[in-house]
Amino acid sequence: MTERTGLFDKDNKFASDVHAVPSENALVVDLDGFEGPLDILLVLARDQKVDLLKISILELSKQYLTFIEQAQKLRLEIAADYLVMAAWLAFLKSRLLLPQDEGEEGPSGQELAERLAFQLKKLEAMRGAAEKLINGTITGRDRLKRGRPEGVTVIRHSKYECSLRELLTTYAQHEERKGIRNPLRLMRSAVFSVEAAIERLENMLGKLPEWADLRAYIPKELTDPFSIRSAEASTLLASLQLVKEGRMELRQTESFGPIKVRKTIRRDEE
Amino acid sequence: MSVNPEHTRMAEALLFAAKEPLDELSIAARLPDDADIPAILEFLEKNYRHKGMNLSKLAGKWVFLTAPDLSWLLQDERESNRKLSRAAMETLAIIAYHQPVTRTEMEEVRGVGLSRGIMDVLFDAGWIRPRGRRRTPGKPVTYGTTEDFLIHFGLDDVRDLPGFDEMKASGLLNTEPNGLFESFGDEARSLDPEEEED
Amino acid sequence: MSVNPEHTRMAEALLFAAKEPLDELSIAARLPDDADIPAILEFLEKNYRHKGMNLSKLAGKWVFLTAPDLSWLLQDERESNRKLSRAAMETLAIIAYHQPVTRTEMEEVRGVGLSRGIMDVLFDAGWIRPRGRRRTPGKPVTYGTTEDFLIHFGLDDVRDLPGFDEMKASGLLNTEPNGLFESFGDEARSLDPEEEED
Repeated sequence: MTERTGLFDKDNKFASDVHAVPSENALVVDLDGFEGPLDILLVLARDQKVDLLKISILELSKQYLTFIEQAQKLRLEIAADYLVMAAWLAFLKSRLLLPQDEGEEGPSGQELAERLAFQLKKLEAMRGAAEKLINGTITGRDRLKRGRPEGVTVIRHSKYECSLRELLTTYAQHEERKGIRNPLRLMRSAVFSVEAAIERLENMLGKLPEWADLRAYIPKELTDPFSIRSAEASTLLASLQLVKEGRMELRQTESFGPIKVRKTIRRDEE
Repeated sequence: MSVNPEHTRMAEALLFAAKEPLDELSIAARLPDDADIPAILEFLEKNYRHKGMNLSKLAGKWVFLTAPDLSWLLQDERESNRKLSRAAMETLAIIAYHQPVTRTEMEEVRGVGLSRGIMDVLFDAGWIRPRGRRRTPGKPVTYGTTEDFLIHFGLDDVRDLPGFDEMKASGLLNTEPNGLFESFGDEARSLDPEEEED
Repeated sequence: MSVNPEHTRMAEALLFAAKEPLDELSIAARLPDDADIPAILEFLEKNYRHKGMNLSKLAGKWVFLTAPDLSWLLQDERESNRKLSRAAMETLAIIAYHQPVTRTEMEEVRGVGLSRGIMDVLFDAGWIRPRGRRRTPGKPVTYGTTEDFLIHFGLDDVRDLPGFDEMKASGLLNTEPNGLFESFGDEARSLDPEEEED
């Protein structure tokens, strides 16, 4: 039961509708298809074929507990919340079966059973609603807009486009990138130091034997203009240092043209 | 019915040319000041009711759409479908019917924690939006549906959701905690969606 | 003229939804075999001759077009919507979350200088406004968001902007925790918006 079909195909049945309902003899227990204990309860409850508000919660509890037992026999991995539900239902069962103690606190077993039934009813209502929405009259599927509108746009209240989601994510990503509570750290990482640039050039130099644009040595992951500027400056300084040390050659054929670098080729290596 | 025929032609042309549904204000802004917009729209709606395309009101805005009974004819023109998982569709329904609704409330209806991808998919589709904050401790953000949601699902208003009034009347849309697992002591707390890591 | 009204509706819907002009053959291919295509098209052409849109024949193919005498109606709507640049979006978000906020503070938060153009764009969009002056040396101007901003983004109150943790919890952000960041929600709000109204 893992098949997921496109929900926008008409008359598509939801996954839950084809669950193998574990009756007495059905030993096929597959927890993967279920979305939590409430989902299983709803599938089991539908088996009683009455209004959910009139189902026997006692019967339902028994069925659920049997279901979990079977799953355990088959040594299926059972998530904790399924077991918690089992424990809770066992507790509810005992409350329903035993006469209520005088002075016992909290709602009675009957009340809890009603609440559970109502909860299931709520889930069922939403499930049905989702199905009705999908099988309703969908714009673009059942009712089409004009195929080639003249290209005239709606009168908008704003000339600029920006959705709330874009605004929120931009800010959050920016904040996260930066780390608002740690401005010193920000400055350290934003400025690409000459030392770091030398180290980077040294590591990469051997790998590029031919003339290569100095810009190729700038870390690719930098995105904000400030960091890129800083990296450009540091890398240039670092290259000058390496040239001075005789480890690198540098050339620029015209003013403001690209700066090319390569590893110094030693005579004895040639 | 006597609407100015020239005004009617203008509204017709506007609605026909627009890429998105138009609200009455936008139509009024283009038409002469004395144009009786509601009457024109009513006239056009009636006029096109039995044609190949109808004038429909979605999310409070007007748009010409092909008649639903002819959809079989137009399969080639359909827009490509967005495929939603059952969980996403169910979450969308919960948001639509319960809005404004908090994340915790959505989780209580489904009885499982919301995986992060779900809300993301719905946001990406442009169907949900943050609506504000609940005035309860922690001031959680509430969510609701967008205009695009209504347009896509062919609704004029949230109240037009299938079965909305009945569900509302029978209390199925209440978002108060069900208090179901409270009496069960500590163990039940692991059901608390808030405890799930994000 | 007696054309089958059901066939007429079909042709109408086809022509309306088509992404390209249609020739008679392609219309005939979709309609029932007994449909009298030329008669239907003649009927439709006449029917729409005085409406807001006309059925026209171009290069042997049929297409609905806005009536030429009404094209002026659509002219000045052709303004294309410009996408807000990332820098502008970021600046707008900072103003929204930190208002009232001075230029220097915005630059501090962004870690880069603000180019002139950015604020101009935001003013032009009608989303920001000067709010007053900070009571610090130099009395710098502070900025905040406008009512148009709230309307555009569908918010009731700037305080409804969700905090970072909340966005994360609802799956709005696909970011890995970096441990650096706690919550800007509180911080942003510690700059009390009422601090100094103009």
